[in-house]
Amino acid sequence: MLLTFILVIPLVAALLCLVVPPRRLVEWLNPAAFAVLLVLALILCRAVIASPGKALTEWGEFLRADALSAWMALLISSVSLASSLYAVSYFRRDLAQAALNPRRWRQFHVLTPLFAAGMFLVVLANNLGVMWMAVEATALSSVLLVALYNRKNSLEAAWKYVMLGSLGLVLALFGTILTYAAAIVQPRPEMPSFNWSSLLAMAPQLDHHLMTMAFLFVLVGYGTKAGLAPMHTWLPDAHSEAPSPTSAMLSGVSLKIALYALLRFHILTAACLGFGLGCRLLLCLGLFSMLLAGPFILMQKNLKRMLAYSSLEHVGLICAAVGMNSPLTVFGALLHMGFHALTKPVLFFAAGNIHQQYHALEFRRIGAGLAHTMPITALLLGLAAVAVCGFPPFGLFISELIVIAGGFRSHQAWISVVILATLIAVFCGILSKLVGMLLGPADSRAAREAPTVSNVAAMSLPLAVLLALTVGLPDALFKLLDQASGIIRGTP
Amino acid sequence: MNPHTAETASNLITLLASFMLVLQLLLAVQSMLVTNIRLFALQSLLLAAIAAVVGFAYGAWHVYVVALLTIVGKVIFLPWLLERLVRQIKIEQEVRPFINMPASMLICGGLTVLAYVVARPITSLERLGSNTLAVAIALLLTGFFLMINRRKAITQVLALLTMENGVMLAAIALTTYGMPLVVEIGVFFDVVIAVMVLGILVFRIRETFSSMDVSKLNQLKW
Amino acid sequence: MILSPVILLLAALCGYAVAAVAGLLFMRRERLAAAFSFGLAAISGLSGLLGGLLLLAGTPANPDGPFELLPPLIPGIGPLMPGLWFTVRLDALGAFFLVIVSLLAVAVSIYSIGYAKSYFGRKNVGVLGAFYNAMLLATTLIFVADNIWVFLIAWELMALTAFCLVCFEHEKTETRKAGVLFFIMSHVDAGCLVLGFLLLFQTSGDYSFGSLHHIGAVMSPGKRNAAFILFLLGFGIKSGVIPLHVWLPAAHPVAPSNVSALMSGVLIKAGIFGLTRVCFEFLGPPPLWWGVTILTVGTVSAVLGVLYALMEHDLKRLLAYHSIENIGIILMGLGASLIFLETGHSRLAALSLIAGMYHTLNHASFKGLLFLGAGAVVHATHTRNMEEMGGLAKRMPETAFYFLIGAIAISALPPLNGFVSEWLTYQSLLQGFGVTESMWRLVFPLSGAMLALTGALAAACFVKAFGITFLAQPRSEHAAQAVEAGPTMRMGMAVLTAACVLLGLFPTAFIRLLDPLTQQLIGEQISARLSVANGLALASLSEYPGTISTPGMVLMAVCLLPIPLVLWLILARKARTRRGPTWACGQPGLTPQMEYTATGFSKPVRMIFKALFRPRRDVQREYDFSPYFATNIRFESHIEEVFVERLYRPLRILILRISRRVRALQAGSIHAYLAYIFVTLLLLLLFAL
Amino acid sequence: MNFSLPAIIAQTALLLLLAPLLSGLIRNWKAKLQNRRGPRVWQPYFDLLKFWRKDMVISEHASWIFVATPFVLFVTALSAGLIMPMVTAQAPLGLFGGVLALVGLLALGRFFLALGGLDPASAFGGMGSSREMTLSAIAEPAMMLAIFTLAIAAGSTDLSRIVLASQGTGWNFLDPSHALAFTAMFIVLLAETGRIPVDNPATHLELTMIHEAMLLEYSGRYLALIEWGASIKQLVLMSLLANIFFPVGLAAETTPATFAMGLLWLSAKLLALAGAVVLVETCNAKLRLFRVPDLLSAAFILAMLALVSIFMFK
Repeated sequence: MLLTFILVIPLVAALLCLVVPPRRLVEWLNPAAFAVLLVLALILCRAVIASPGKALTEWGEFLRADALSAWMALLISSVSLASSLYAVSYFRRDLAQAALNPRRWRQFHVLTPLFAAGMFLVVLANNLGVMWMAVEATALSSVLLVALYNRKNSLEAAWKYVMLGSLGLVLALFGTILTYAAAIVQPRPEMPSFNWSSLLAMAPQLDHHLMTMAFLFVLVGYGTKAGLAPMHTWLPDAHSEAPSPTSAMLSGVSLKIALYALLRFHILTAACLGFGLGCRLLLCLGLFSMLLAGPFILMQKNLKRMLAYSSLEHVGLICAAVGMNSPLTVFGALLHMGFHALTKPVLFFAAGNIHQQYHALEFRRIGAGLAHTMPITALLLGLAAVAVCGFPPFGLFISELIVIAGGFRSHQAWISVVILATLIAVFCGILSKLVGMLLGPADSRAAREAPTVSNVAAMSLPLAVLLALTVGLPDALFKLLDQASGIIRGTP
Repeated sequence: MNPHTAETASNLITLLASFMLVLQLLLAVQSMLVTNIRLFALQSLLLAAIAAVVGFAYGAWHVYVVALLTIVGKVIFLPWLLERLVRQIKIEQEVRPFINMPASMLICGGLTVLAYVVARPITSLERLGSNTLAVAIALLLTGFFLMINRRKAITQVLALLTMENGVMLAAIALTTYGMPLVVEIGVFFDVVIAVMVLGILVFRIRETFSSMDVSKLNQLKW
Repeated sequence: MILSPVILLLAALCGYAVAAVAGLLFMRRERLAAAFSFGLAAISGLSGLLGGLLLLAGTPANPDGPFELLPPLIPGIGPLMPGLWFTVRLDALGAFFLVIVSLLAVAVSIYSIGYAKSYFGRKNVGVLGAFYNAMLLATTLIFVADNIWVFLIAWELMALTAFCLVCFEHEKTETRKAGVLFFIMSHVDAGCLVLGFLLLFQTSGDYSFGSLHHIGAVMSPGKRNAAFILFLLGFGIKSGVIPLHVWLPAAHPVAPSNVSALMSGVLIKAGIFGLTRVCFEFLGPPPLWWGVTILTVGTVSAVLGVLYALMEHDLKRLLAYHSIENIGIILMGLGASLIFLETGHSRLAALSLIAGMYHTLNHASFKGLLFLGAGAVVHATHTRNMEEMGGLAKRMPETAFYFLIGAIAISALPPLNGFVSEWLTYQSLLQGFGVTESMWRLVFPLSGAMLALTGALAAACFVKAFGITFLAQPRSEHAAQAVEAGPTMRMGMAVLTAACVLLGLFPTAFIRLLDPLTQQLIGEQISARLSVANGLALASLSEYPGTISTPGMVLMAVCLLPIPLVLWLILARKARTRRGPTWACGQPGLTPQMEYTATGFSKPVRMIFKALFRPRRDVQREYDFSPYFATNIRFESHIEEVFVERLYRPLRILILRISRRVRALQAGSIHAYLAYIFVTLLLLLLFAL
Repeated sequence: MNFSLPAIIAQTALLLLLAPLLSGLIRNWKAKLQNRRGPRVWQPYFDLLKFWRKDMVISEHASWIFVATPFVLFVTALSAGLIMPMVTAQAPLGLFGGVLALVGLLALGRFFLALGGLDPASAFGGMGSSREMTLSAIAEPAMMLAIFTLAIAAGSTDLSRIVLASQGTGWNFLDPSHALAFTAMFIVLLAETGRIPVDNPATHLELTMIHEAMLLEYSGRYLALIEWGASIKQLVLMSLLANIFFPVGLAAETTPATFAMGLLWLSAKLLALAGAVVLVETCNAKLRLFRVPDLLSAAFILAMLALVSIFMFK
């Protein structure tokens, strides 16, 4: 009953938020729900580790959770917890500044758990069609979240997000149907189930030609949702115009959910056609996303857009790492997913604080001397920026280095060189922009910030967890990731 | 299912599929919004008909359910919703598209040929109706091109829906009985909700931007 | 024996960590924070110094190999997933550099206790103490790292903490610009190191340094040369070798003086340490062209470093350029040693390695001393511009004396330590001539001549630095009211002065400490051959050794001194001395404007080396009625920094132009975005099917 | 390495007494060549005695360095002389340093003299020390290359070893590397001792003097010490040049007999060298300051050729 609980709790939370009138209570409903979900996800991980190679299934194979989906569930719950915790103080200040009317406020509190529920369903669904529906559900709920502020820019961003998103999903649907068709080709007495596990079992018998075409459509479809390079154009607009808690969830985990769906199909095609095609395509798209992120960050004028491009670069890194398909790189990719999911939200929270304090996101209008006017946010933003640029005290350094070492070890040295070069280019961009903003003389006209407990907690907890994980990676987590990378590389 | 009925069913399906493609090309040329919506409704009707024929040919009752849903949803409800939206926003004329009519016709033709080339190695798998998969892919690609070419938000939504029709056609043609019912219904409801969300957005954009020309939405750069 | 080197090393590491935390904890109460963090840093420096010396003096570190600092991050399972262990190992090379970093830590920490007072009320001293200790911790970790992970983590931490220290006074835009330049170049060199180490990891399959020992021998020549070039680039940037040096003269002046002393004494040495460990331990037997490259790069850095230093009139930038010069001299020693290794003369290789390492230790002590002196001067006169100083010798006598000792040491003048290590370098270059038959042997005497040019120009530069800063009349109000530095600052400088003098007078004692190092790297122990006349004189290795004995020179000077004194008593007893005005061609009253300025002092060199500097001067004259009677004249002269103008600025402009063009991709129109996806889909359908 | 006390005392005395005589001789001969009677040869001794007894004026701006410079200059010049084989091949304090130490000691003296020039805050002192340090810096590589040529030929930087090695090969002046090295060293000698082509020792014209400008502020016994030190330095350099390139008459051990014999040979060689210097001084005019580096780079090229010729013509 564990998996059903994981799905039901966010729906119940959404319902309660809709119905319960007192605002004080609704605020803390989401954090509570996500806290419970985090505990459930931890139990799920423990259960998956306990029985290596065998996945938990409920409702007769309808819901299925193996190591990979357990890890993703953990990410979703932690990021949602952090962003809902942050949302408490963020929206209190928004309501105080009348940037939002109570109806929209409630709309946020209803849509966020729906968004999370969609993501959980994607991760836990065994049926590929249901997975597609779940991704569609997350897309629709996040569109309304992006369009929450009803300003010109956020509507434009929402429109681009929904058009490109739906287009991607139509292509993904077509790919899913082709995969199912490839299963039906052989004369078989009963209808083959649309479940991923059964399709994986009969993968070698699937029709090769159909599977290649299916993978192409899925790659473009889910690639658009995951923000891979040529299809990423909606990502900076959506992530920078959404309210900060939503953009934290979007950047932190929703990109990875689409990537998770793409990986499920990658595993299927690899089992059917071998690793050649899938890995080469993932590698090309991943590298292209990283290369594309560099110039945009170097010339960036808006803080949240810079963070969005940095997410593009990290997703590209994960995708390229999976494409390199050596034990080290795949393990590094999964580890990187986790560490990035812990770091990126903190950056967006800091951007949210700055946005509410200065009512602007362009570096020119924020000016300099943030360390004096907003000391706590500046400190945490600095730490998170150091982490996201891959510096030692935090874990991203280790996962990036594992990926690069894996590249060298599997004789794909030139890919590691390109990855390292883009990482350094992005670092130079982020450093020069943030130094200009954080350091420098304090300008007198900006008022000092008044930090609240939930705000600081939401920003410092993930960094603390990240630091703890870097210093001592728990053995259980290592086993989980090892199993998950085994699944991706088809050697459980 | 005796061979005779199979023969007529596949001919019928091929005929209806080709009609769908013709409607698509008409849509590409047509610039009046309301007529576009009606063309889309007609295309959905043809899709429902194909589903019915398949259901009849295989005697599978759940395909009938799919046909019924298509009629209720895509032939009646969505066009009504879009027309109400068009009336509220009071815009009829489609602004001049990026590529003029003859050139876009040529491109749609080219895309159909490409679809045929892509689908050729797979036609051996179809049960009913020869190369309906090619038609489905053609619908998909031309719908995609239509989306790029048109400036009005409503036409882009319509183009998206025609692509979705193409996908449904592929589902029916390729899989003997169509996809499991749960998935069919889920997909259907998702499309409906998607259109409703698009409608809300179009309405809000109309309020703030005073014009529905999507090419004006270019403030977010770099 | 409880005082084993590893225990002392761990005590030092924990000491730095506790001091850093203490700095943060007592952030509110400045006085306590400064005293506690810098005091504890001094103590842990002391324990590190003791540990290093103990190991070099002969007690083995810990025979059972690497010592695990933290539980392994990722337990290694099987060959495909090598484990990430946090292990530390103290070997001879690490111990020698531990001595360097600890010696500087002791002196600079004592100095900082006094120096931090200037920041009370203005800046957060607790944060300064915290980052100061964190940098020391990271640097010490680099020297004792035992696998690629700990080395790279410590390397990046050092860069991060050094950046925070350089940007401590971040109100000035100049500081921020220098900080960003420093951080970007450190990250680029860390990138080169990552690639270099992973090239080695590709063959060895394991991260630990033990498995990398002489891995170069089994690697393919192409991969080995690629690794060497990457390491040379990476460690070259960090040590400030000429084409890659631009961050050094930018970062040092803006950092607080105790930090720039530490950076020039220790941070740059991390580059030298890395190059030594990689070239001698990992990359196996070096081909000839490696040694020749390092030798030529060293020579070029030395000559250009001192030439640019001569042109500076910002005191700390002058010292920064001198760090580049001395790094060049150290690299000459290393390069010569690599060449001797290739030609099989292991004893000569040991001699030139000792020359390089001894100069590293000497440079750390006298450069640290000079930066501390400069810090005291800047603290007193509130400016770094030498043109506004002068007459400080009478106002700050002790600082002037210490700075003079440092100046003599750096100009390689007997009897101090600079002379001894440069003498050793000369000896190794001299013997190099007869080593090979190929034309490469001409490189040795030529670099010897360039070393002589560098030494003489350094002497000229420090006559300028000392003379303009300390002697003659004060040129500004601040200089006139300058007051002597605080007691702890003077004590810090005294420690380093004592180090300079002792290293100069008793070289044989310290060279014996280098034996384990040469034994580990080259397998030769030659300190016995080098010390002659029971340790008083230092000899070279040829069968008729040329010898020097600095204590002998001092003794000789002391014995000869009575001659003028006796003559004074006999002949000049009745002569009286009078203080009169300086001769100014008979004009009354000599004003400070008439004194020689720093720019004037370096004018001849600027004219001689016109081709390199391309000096530009513009004079604006304002006059009322006739141009011949100017009311006031504005004179401005500056030289062109070739590397920044020709290499780094065009590179930056190119990158920004490319990224501006790429930026046009996201131009806001949804139709373009849809078109991108459409094209991708078509391409995939056409090619991938 | 035996330290015979009498040899040390004898060489010190020799250095102290012979130095003023040499500069007096050169000044006298130059006057004769320019058919002037010129000051008598003993004049420097009387100058020194006069300076010792005169009162001293020290500038009010000067610090303790101004006072220390004369002593440092004097002592370094003397100790440079002691570590060099003058009369016999055994340098009295040879153990304390070779040719590099000699160059280092002279450089230390120059370093303090330059500081002494800057201290009294007069423009002339500053100009003099700036030019002195620049020119000596340019001369340094040429001197070092010449020393390298000799040291490579002899296999060590120990002066007595160099002398003994070059003695063995018979009439070695004709060996091209030695000849080229000698010319280079001669040019460097002119620069170091401030002779005519580089700097005019006799003048006090502010704009042309280099060495004299630094002494401008000194008077009384300090001036005596500095003048004496300068002449000792000149003696040291000339005898270095003489002994290394013409090692005739340098006996292996120092006994009173060999000391006397060596003294005779040394004075003969010094006279010849002084003659050469006087000849150069009278025939040339003083070069413009920024032409001197060309002269010194010519010396550098010569030394370079000397070095290359070691293995080219062997």
